[in-house]
Amino acid sequence: MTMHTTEHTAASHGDSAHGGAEHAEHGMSTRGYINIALILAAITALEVSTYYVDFGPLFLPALLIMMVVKFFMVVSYFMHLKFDNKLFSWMFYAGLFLAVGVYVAALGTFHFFLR
Amino acid sequence: MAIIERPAPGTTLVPALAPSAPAITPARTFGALRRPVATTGWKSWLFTVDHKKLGLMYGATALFFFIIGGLEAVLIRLQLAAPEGKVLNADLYNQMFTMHATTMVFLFVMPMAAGFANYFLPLQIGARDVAFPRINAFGFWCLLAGGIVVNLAWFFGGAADGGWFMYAPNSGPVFSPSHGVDFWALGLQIAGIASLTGAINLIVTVLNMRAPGMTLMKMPIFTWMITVVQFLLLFAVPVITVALFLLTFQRSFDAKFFDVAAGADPLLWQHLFWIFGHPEVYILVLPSFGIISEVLPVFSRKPLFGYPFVVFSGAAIGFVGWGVWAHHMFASGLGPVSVAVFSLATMAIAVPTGVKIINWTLTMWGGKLVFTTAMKFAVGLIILFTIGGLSGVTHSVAPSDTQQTDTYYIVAHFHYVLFGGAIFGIFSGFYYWWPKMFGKMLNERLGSWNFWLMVIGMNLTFGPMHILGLQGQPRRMYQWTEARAGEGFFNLGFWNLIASIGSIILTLGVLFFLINIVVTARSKVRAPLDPWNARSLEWMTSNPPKEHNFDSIPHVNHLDEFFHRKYEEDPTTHTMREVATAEQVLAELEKNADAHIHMPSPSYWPIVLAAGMPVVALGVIYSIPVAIVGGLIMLYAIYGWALEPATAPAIDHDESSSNGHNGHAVGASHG
Amino acid sequence: MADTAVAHEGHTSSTGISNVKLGMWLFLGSECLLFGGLISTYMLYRGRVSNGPTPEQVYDIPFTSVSSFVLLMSSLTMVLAVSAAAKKDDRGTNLWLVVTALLGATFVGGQVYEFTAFYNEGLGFTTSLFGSSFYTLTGFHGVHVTVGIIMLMALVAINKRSRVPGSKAETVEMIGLYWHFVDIVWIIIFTLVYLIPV
Amino acid sequence: MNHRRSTEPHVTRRFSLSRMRRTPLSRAMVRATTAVGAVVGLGSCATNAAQDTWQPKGPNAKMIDDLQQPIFAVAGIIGIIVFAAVSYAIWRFKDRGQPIPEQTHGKPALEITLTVIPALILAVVGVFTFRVIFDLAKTDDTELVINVTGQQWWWEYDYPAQNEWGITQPIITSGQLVMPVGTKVLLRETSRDVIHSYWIPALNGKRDAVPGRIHTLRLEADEPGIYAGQCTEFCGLSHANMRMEAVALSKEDFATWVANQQAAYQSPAEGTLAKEGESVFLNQCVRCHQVDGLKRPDGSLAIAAPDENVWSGAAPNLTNLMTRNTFAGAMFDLLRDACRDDVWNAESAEFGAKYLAGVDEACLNVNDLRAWLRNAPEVKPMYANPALLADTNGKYRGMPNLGLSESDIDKLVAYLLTLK
Ligand code: HEA
Ligand code: HEA
Ligand code: HEC
Ligand code: CUA
Ligand SMILES: [Cu+2]
Repeated sequence: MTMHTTEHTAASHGDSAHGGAEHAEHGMSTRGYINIALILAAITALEVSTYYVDFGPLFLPALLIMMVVKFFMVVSYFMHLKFDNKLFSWMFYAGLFLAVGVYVAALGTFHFFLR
Repeated sequence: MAIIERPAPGTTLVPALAPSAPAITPARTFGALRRPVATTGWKSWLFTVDHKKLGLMYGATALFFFIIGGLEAVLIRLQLAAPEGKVLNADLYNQMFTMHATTMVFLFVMPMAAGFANYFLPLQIGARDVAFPRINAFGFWCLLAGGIVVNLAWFFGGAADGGWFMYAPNSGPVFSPSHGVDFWALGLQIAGIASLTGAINLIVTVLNMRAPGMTLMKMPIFTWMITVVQFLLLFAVPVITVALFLLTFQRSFDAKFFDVAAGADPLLWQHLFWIFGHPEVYILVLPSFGIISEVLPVFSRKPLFGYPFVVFSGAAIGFVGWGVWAHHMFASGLGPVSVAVFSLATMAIAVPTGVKIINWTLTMWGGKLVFTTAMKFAVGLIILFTIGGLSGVTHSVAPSDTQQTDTYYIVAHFHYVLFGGAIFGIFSGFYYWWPKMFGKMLNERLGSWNFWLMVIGMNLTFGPMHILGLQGQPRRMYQWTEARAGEGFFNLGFWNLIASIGSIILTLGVLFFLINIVVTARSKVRAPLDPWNARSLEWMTSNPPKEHNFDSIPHVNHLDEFFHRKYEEDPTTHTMREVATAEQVLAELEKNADAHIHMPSPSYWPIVLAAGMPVVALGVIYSIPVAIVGGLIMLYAIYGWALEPATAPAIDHDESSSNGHNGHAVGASHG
Repeated sequence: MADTAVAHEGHTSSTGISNVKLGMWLFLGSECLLFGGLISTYMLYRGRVSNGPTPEQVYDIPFTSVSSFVLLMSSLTMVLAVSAAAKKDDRGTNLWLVVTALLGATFVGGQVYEFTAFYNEGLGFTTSLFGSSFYTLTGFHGVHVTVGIIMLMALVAINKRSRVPGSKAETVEMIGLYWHFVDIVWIIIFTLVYLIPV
Repeated sequence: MNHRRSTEPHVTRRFSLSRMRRTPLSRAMVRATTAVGAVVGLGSCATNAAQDTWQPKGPNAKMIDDLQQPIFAVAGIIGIIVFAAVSYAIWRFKDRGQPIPEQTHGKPALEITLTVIPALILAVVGVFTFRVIFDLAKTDDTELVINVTGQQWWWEYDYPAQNEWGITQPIITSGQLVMPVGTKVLLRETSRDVIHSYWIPALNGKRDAVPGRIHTLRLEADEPGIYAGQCTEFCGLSHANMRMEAVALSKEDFATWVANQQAAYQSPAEGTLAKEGESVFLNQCVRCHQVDGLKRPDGSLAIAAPDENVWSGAAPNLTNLMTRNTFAGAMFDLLRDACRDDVWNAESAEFGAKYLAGVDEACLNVNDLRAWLRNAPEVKPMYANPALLADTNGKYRGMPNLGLSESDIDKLVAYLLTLK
């Protein structure tokens, strides 16, 4: 996060503290980013492995969970949503959940379709 | 990057850049053009980024399209006045109702609301402009370009003819062989950009640029409703964008999306359209709800009853509105489970809407009601919208809707909510805010004619449609036949004729409004500063407002701040007593005027960027190389835009350095 | 703006956050519904192959895995660029931006290769519903990546000439948000489109 | 006052163009008049339009009606309350120089009460709605299945073989749906081109006929008669002219009808005008229109190939054209007005016989039929202009102008009259 905004937020808003003590304000250390990237890479490897290894009934839920985890890791850490003003989260997640809601419902109606 | 704009309006000197890079603004903007600086003359309109000018431009464009859409409606009614009508042939008729609806919905009500929002939202929250003034200008030009593209089809072999919801596969290349649907899809796509950018712009403006002290729950209700609408737009526009892309890809590039032979499911289009379409109807009506929620308190001399309830019900309507789209598909064959769910969800939406009706009525209750034209339209809205809303509830009962859907009973419903809701609100806004926008009051006598003709005309036009529909007359029929008209009091012939006569009266009503505009423009009488004894911030400035809106940004302590500066409550009798005139309040503001007010500078790029879009659209329809040319125009504009600071340096202004801050790049102040 | 907040009360942003960033997040929220619609279209149609090859017949999972990985890693380099910009480290910023753009270009290159290969195997845009919806979804995504690359390169170019209007760090951050968003969309596409069989 | 008058004979003769069945004053109307108020209530008085939605003639429509009438009433009452409250406020609180009132901001208790009441009303409505939705969706006790296919701009009916109804080979017809009374008929709807919607208001609500999908709709008529309907999903140029009727016959009459539809083809006698018409038909019409059993001069069966000529793939089967009494998407009558009124307004007891009599020369509405044969696209808008066939690979959407001579038309009319 930029210096300006940090000062500014602190000055006029005063709620930038939710970053957690281990992170310097809004950001993370380079090391931290690399760690995240490594985790992401590992999950991706695991995802791809489902293509080769049979996970049985766990296959679909496992894939979806991994997808969601990766998604939120990038959003939370790389996009700083976890450390940033809550308002950003509201705006973004409103769109995200709305999208999931309406589209899952719409796709659902294709299955409720009874002859 | 393109979206960097001046962060806050009227920001004064901000030495934001590192000293190492002082002169980031070339005296010439990128490319060949020196940036425009005119504040009067036609250039000042073409290149303006002033939210008030843009608001007026939105309004004028919308009014123009209202007349077009209205004339289309009148042709429809002439055709249907008698059985086997011969005014239009089947093909033209189908184009007519498609374009009537498209024009009214996308090119009149939406831009009109955008116009009011643009003009008054910054004023109501005590801001000097919107957050991104150039994007604002860009939005307007997109709307205009989109409107032109949609209508261009009339001259290129026929307009769109699939009905405004353009169900697939009837909108496909074989079933609608003219280019009308292509123009329609691409034009709406362009107009959609206006809505999307506008939404982002206004939400940021509302969240970030309120005057000090104006908490969210002190915001004027109009601002609130506009904010809800912008969220609806923000999330609804991309959905129709997807639908329109699929349609265009199918029509222009042979994609299969709605090709049943390839296994496509036509219900996909219906879902996409109505996921957008239902929020859309609230997009159309909520601004008007906002307007009359301003007007009713002013002319009842009483605050809005249950302000928080009205705010939250608006938000609730916005939210629940996302879960009901399939009520337009009760007959589409969704299966009983989906139908039941959507039926119940639809009923739920009547509750928050009812809250509004109740609160408006209670606002009037115990007030001191002054029946100006603005107030008449507001009260008219309460009644007429309720009628429309209640017929909406009868549709929400899915089994009954299977008898009603696609009949005139639906046409009656949505004209009551649209005309009696959206349009009455807009007219209320015209009369209420005209003095603010133009410094002159619309004539109240003509206004009264305008109002009564519209009330009578509207009920005569759309009232009988309830009967027509329940008697089984389907909509979208270019002719109806005597053979099935029945006889006696409720025969279709009589009521169709009444509806057509009504539409002429309605046209007269609208004509009175147009006459009123002309009469007012010619009149020399200036409006007083505070003609209505108003309550909110937009009245705390001159009529019309100065370019920078407020000499000094007011501190807000109350909902209805302006009223509370004028009146105080007598602690013993609880009646209100005037403590200051509007003039005094204003003088106070002027006394504390800000020393340095720097407004964003005009720019060429918004209009250039928007101008590229119709070129792309025509290219997609007729020849790809043309589309590439359009793309290049847009790229050039983006390039120029990205390098142009939001505010010109003083040396670009005629009155050079009058503000005394050379060397400071205000527009780039963002930190 | 930070300065105004103190100097001139009334001119600051009411929430204390920047307009541009708020605008960007709103835009991304809106984009969720755009990609949601395209993904839903694909999900509905992915099994509808009346003609031409099926998904199983064309998808090359190892190849796509590699290009997905490349895109994922570009998020790392992007965040490093943002970090560098925040530290006013111009060289670092430019370096990471260029690396990000290169990774992105690799991904797009991979996509171009993939499209060509599919096409040669008989899957055209108009072959089947699967074809139309596959190319539309991944094509939209590819266009987003390409726009991102152009923005990155343009940023590097104007940064070199110190002509970035506004705050450089914030500009980099904004492009970063966009870039990451495009990446997370791919995270979803990769799973739903490639890994889950029809 | 609450009894039905549907069997009451005609009192007045209507002017010639008006051909609707005289319809009764329904009990629904009575309920509603009292409740909803004059305008809406009166809507079901008098002689109603053919497609009046408040005159159910079968259990499915009645289920809907029983649900909707109270809801109209509730809506009417709420409307009146709002109207009254606003009117009272206008009258009572008009500015008469009273002081500016106290700036009260609302009363949450009142507010919540007035929110909860509508919610409760709707909850009740919701419960009943929910039940009716599922009741209407029932299909497991179906007695007769008919496939219905929409096509620009007419309906085709296909009765699959059902031995219990004497249907041993599929019957294909168009325009008028013939069904037995008191029978749970299940329509299986689809479409060959765009979306249409099947709607016989007296028997049930609408159901869209969507290409690529099969949707079901339950119809059941209480009494013999003709029930008018119309396509209600916008389906292009002639959507307004895509009408249909459901014809309910007593079970015996229905059996007669079925038998007739399956009777062998009878070629007109040699040397008659009709025989000449048959050969014109073989030359001109058979490429689109099937007449079951019709043979070419060489003795081979004439098989129509509408899919090669018509974009949507079919043209009406004309085997028993003269047993129906409307044609071309029920846009035109096959019967002259007088004959038509005789059938359409018949008492339910006599109706079946009259309908089954079909169309004879004396009753044939020869003007409209000739106009149709002379130049179909002129009397019904269709995309059948040969100049505009590039988009459809040379196929027509609708019936083209065949440029027949008047004498050919004479022959054809004579021939068509034999198709009973
Ligand atoms: C301004 C636009 C607008 C608004 C606000 C509404 C509001 C509502 N609409 Fe409407 N609607 C349209 C515009 C609008 N509609 C359009 C354009 C179409 C047709 C599109 C097309 O096909 O072309 C349509 C179609 C439409 C349908 C589909 C009909 C069909 O095609 O078969 C349905 C079905 O449920 C419906 C329902 C409702 C409901 C329940 C409301 C509710 O929000 C109404 C709520 C309001 C009230 C109920 C009145 C006030 C409340 C009280 C006084 C409280 C007490 C009330 C009760 C207890 C009932 N509408
Ligand atoms: C905001 C939306 C809006 C508005 C304001 C209107 C306004 C009107 N509408 Fe419209 N209408 C729709 C939205 C709207 N409508 C929609 C969504 C549909 C569905 C379309 C579809 O099925 O796809 C529809 C459909 C529709 C139909 C059904 C068509 C059909 O199904 O076949 C009819 C029929 O009567 C109709 C009539 C009217 C009339 C008479 C007006 C009147 O209010 C118009 C008032 C008249 C004027 C405004 C004229 C003003 C002009 C002048 C004063 C000219 C004089 C000036 C000069 C010479 C300079 N409308
Ligand atoms: C190219 C195809 C084509 C040819 C050739 C053709 N028709 Fe038709 N006909 C149609 C179609 C399609 C319709 C349905 C039109 C509609 O109702 O919208 C139709 C409808 C009719 C109808 C109304 C049938 C009903 O049940 O509603 C009659 C009668 C008719 N045609 C007679 C003829 C005769 C007689 C000829 C030959 C002289 C002929 N047609 C040649 C395509 C054709
Ligand atoms: Cu078929 Cu309308
Ligand atoms: Cu709706």
